[in-house]
Amino acid sequence: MDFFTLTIPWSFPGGSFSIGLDALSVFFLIPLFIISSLCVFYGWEYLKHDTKNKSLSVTWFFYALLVFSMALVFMARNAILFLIAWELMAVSSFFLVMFEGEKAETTFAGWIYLVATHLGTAFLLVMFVILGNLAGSLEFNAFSNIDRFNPSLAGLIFILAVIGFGAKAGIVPFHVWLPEAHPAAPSHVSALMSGIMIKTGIYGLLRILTYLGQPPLWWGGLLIGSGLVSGVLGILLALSQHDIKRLLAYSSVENIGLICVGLGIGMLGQNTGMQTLMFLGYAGALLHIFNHSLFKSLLFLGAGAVAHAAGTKRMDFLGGFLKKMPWTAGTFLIGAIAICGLPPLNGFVSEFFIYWGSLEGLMARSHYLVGLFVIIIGAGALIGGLAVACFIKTFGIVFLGESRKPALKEIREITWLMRLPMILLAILCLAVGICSPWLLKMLRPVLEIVMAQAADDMSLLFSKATEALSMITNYAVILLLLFLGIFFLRRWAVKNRPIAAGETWACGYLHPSARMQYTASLFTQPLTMLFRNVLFFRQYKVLKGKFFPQEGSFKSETHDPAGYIYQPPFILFKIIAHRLRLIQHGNLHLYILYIVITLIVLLIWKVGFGL
Amino acid sequence: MILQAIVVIPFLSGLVTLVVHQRNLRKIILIFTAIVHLGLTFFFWFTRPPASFHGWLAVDALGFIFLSITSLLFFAAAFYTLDYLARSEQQGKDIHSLSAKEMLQPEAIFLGCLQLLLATMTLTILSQHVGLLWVAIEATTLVSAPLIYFHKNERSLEATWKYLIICSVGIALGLLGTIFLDIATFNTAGQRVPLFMRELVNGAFFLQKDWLKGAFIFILVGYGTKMGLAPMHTWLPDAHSEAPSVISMLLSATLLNCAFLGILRIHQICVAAGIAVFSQQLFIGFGILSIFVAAVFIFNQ
Amino acid sequence: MSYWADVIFVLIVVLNLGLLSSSRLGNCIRLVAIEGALLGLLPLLLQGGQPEGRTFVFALGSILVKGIILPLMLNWAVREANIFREVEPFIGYTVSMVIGVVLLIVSFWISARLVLPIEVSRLAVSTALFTILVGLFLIVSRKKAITQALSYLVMENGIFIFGTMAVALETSFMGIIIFHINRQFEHIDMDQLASLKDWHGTRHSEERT
Amino acid sequence: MKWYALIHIGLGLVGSPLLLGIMNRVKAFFAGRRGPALVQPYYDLWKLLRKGNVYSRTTTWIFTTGPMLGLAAVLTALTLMPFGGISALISFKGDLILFVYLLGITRFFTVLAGLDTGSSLEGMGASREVQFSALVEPALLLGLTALALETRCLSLSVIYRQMTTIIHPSIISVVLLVMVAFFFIFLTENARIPVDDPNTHLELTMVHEVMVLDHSGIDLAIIQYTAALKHWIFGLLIAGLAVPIHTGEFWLDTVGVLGGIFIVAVLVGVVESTLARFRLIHIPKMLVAASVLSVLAMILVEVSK
Repeated sequence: MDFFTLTIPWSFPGGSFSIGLDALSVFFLIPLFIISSLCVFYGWEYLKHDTKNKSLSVTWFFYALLVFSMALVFMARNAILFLIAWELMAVSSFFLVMFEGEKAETTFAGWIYLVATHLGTAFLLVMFVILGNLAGSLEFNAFSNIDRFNPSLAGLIFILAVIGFGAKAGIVPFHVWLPEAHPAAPSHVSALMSGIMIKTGIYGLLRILTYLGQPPLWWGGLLIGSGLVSGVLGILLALSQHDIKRLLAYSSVENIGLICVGLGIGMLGQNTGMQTLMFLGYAGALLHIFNHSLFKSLLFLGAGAVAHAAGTKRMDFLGGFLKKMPWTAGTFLIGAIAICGLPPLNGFVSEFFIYWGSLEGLMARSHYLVGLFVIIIGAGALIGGLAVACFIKTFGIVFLGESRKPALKEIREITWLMRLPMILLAILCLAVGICSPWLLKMLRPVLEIVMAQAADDMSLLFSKATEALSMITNYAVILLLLFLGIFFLRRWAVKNRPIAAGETWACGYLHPSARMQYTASLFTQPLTMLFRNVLFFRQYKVLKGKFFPQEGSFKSETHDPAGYIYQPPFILFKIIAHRLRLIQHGNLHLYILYIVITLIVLLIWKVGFGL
Repeated sequence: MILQAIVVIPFLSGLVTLVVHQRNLRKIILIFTAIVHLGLTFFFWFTRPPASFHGWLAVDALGFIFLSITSLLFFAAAFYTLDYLARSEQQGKDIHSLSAKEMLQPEAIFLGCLQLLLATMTLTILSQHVGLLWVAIEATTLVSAPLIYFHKNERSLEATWKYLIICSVGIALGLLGTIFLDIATFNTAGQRVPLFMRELVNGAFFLQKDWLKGAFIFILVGYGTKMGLAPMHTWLPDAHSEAPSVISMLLSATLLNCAFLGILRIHQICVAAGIAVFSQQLFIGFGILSIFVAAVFIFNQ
Repeated sequence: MSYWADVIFVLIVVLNLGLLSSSRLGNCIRLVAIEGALLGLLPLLLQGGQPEGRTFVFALGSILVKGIILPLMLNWAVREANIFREVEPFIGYTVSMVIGVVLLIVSFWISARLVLPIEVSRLAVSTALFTILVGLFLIVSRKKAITQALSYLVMENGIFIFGTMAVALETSFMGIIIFHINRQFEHIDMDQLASLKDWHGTRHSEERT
Repeated sequence: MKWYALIHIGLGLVGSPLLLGIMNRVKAFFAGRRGPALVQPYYDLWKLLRKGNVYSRTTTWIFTTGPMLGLAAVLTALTLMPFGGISALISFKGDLILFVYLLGITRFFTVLAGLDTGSSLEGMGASREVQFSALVEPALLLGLTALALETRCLSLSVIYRQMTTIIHPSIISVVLLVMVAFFFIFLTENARIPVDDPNTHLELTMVHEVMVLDHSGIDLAIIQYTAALKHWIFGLLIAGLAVPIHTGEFWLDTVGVLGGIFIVAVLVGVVESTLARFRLIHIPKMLVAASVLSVLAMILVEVSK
């Protein structure tokens, strides 16, 4: 299976430094190396201004360590090595998140991130222990020849994998750390984290699934359910965010949801034996993983450039950046179109596969599955619609119109070193969108591993899929040609027409000001009001003066409903810890009493009862 | 013969330091002892020395690990102490901020006890006789008491007093455990098994199970107090916070190991006697309890 | 011969119970002194056959130290710190008595499990255990530092009983070592006490800082 | 290349403004006035093409590319649309997804163009438009899926060809439900009365019109032509279901479908003149009703099988 393996004996008990490369690992390594190298250029320029008291060498050390550990995660072929790389990744990304550690919310975010990843790793530990003693050794290839599982154990392993890897990927109930950690990190780091690091979770899930053999029905159902919930909740929360990087973090949760839906459909196909369903589901998920890493890192880099230039991440203080930062705006626009899944770009390709998969599933006419697929299509379309709304808001509020806070420092376009990676990523998005049929051919070996099936009987599926993709490419070309046609027609028609400049029509209002423009929360207020019982929507209205109204203020914010799940256990632990402090009260007598009690208890228990 | 040297040299140098008056002579002796001890241990790495003092002292595999740790750390502590003494001296003189009651333990006693501590710890590690092991551990407690009492103020006195009382209660229980072990060796067949580790382990099967369990419990609780296992750990934070940093380093790094060695010896016997499950359960129980208590208290500091 | 041993064991149990209930320090010291002396006799009786010279010296030494020297030092310390009554101990005297009885039951129950290989009187193990537990209990329940040292001595006696049994079982070398080490400890204990006369387990670091 | 499909596209390009004319004429008839000439929209377009442009200072290149990309997307969507039973220019499995997303592009860019002017009114229109479109997309896709489930094939042309040939009682209820759903979507997408008033003058009440408020000259012409084309496309969607006959004779079918589209236009005119505008908070209910109708249609299909 691996076309390259390296095993070095290693004194660690049970572990061995065995790494290997197979199609699945390579598929994840490619975006890792593309994005991490581009982010280095960006980061170099981005951090140059912040060197007032921070030594950059430390951050670049941890950056290299993060990339190394992620590569190791993708290549590890031994459970112990995998966990070590996993831990290394968590720790190095923690230090990167803490780069701007002096700010209170960064330390808070870093703290939550550290606790969340380690809770996730705990589940992984249990899973690998179970797998280990089932397979006899902790080697991954030993896992693969576990012939038959008793269903309940396989189910347990699957649940642990979903929780453990889900915590890293950001599936809904475990996503709480993602919107905290990503905005706090410097942009090139959050681009890398959002682009690649959350994919290590999906990679782990895929890797374990290849060992678990034929998935029962409820596995697919669980993944689809959690995927849809992550999608809808993620995009709704993204919709109601004011901070641009938090918005992008929540949209990562949504995209991870879509990937899980793809995986779920693939597993349903595997279970019911429907080849097309399995192929489309897995192909859709894998394509979306690749596409998402491209356009999400592009968006984060764009957001970073804006935040860096403007000095603030709050969208309500920005505006009119297209005129001052044309390149950033252009690339951000391409990223936004891609993430909304609109045709000419790569986002559409993966969503097309997922929809096509669910439509095929619908055709299969097994009664109880029809309901599931209808929900997928309905929710998927809703997620698509909301994504369009969310990214129209982001691009519109930040880049279009007038700048809402003129007092901000003078905004200049970012230097070439930061622009280059963004342009490259934008071109990549366009390229993947246009030549997706050839990309699908490259995907064939990966699909073989994931679908655990020989490639030959997939050739029929492959031909149909490539035929559809080539049609999409033709249509993309038709669209671009039509646009060029209209563009030149218009130029010809407007050639000798008088062009005048004037003030935006504000229906007669004499002196409109930039502050009158729509703000971010107002733009999505109709939608968030529609879903207000899902989101914890808070409004703070301050209106002074009964008859002669003085100045008032209005503030609205939406809290993450999942945040409230984690509050009680942590408060409980804090109370217990505080109460237990009283043991150490410094009174000698009681110290000795503890010893005496232990002694007597042991004596009675062990010797008395002779246990 | 070399084996005796590694114990006797620190012992003698400790006594000499107690007596000698010149400051830098004391320091030279300290450095000399540290180097000799480390040199001997390094030498032991290559040629395992024969048992000496007709079997009472020997370096077995288990002991060797502890010996290397102890000598390495003492080597580091020795150099650190020189500077530490100089600085605390300086602190005492120029800022006079120390409250009137705050006097320093005379340097001679401090350095002397330090070397005696090394001697007693080496004795604990090397001793093959269970009784001798107990005596050595008792000696380490007595020798380390003045070390904790370096900054003579009211709080460190209280900490030392606590350390002494609790550790002696622990060691008394340890003594009881050793006696239980001794009684356990007397079985119906009449022939006695001397309290040497080798014989005890070989003849373990003939020991009386009940007395051996009793011995294990007493030794576990007794030396556990010295080692700082969970319910008996209460003196540890107070003593270590009051003691100078180099001493708390030595205490926690090497002294606890010696107490742990005592427990490991009795565990060896239990395993040989076939009641390994009994001791393992206790170890796991105490281990988890200690981790939980530590986690709670770290969370609060 | 073992008849006398049983008498001594019973006497020691009675003395311990007396210790639990006495509030006057002088009285406690005297009880501990008698107990020490009685214990001194024990090796002679337990020897069974003809006691060799060594055990004879050993017994005499222990009577001398436990019966006379230590009480004198304790009395000196008490006079030095001029404290004569144990003021409101943590656990009241009547409650101590009840707990004493409970400890007696526990030690008898455990000693029933620990059958002694030789025909030393059945009482030996239980009395030893009882004395140790009383010693521990006293350390915990009494406030005064001096009372704690005293109760530590009681615990020593308990271990000593076990020791004498062991000595009876030909581990004399062990007994001697135990003997010397304890003496040194008591000595250090004493001078500490002098400087801590009013101290009685004040509350420590956490609360005050 | 099916050459006759080109004719249909030509018909669409030429005939779409006529729909607007019909609707205005029907509204005038209900209001008891003669109303503008049927070909009035053509005159308007011609007039706009010859007029000059006034651009606001805050606008950027997005303000001009928005409408153009919108028109391009709608034209591509037109090539996908089957003319009743007759298949479209190109059809492949899964082209209904592409169709929905092409309409998505139009919406995306018209809203962006609106936001570019930076006026609060256009912002308001944009936010309302975005809310409706987020709910229209699921409704549209579910409607198309219902049809796909009924005819068990995934290409628009094949669906409509199957739809017209097999006429039996169970299919009628499904077709009716989906037609009503499509009609709701028609009203929302093309900003007809119950959802939004195309010829109101109070900016606060507009939704679609207010986004194009600042466009002038050729941009406005492009936008109006795109709107007309969208009318034509959605008209085709509904007419394709309404006109069941498929004689195989090309001209006869084309005329039949054309008649269907014009009837739809008249129907919309009638609805416009009889209904008043819904309150804004009721419109999401209407759109959710549309998707529920499609789901109901699917259940009927499932049950009948």
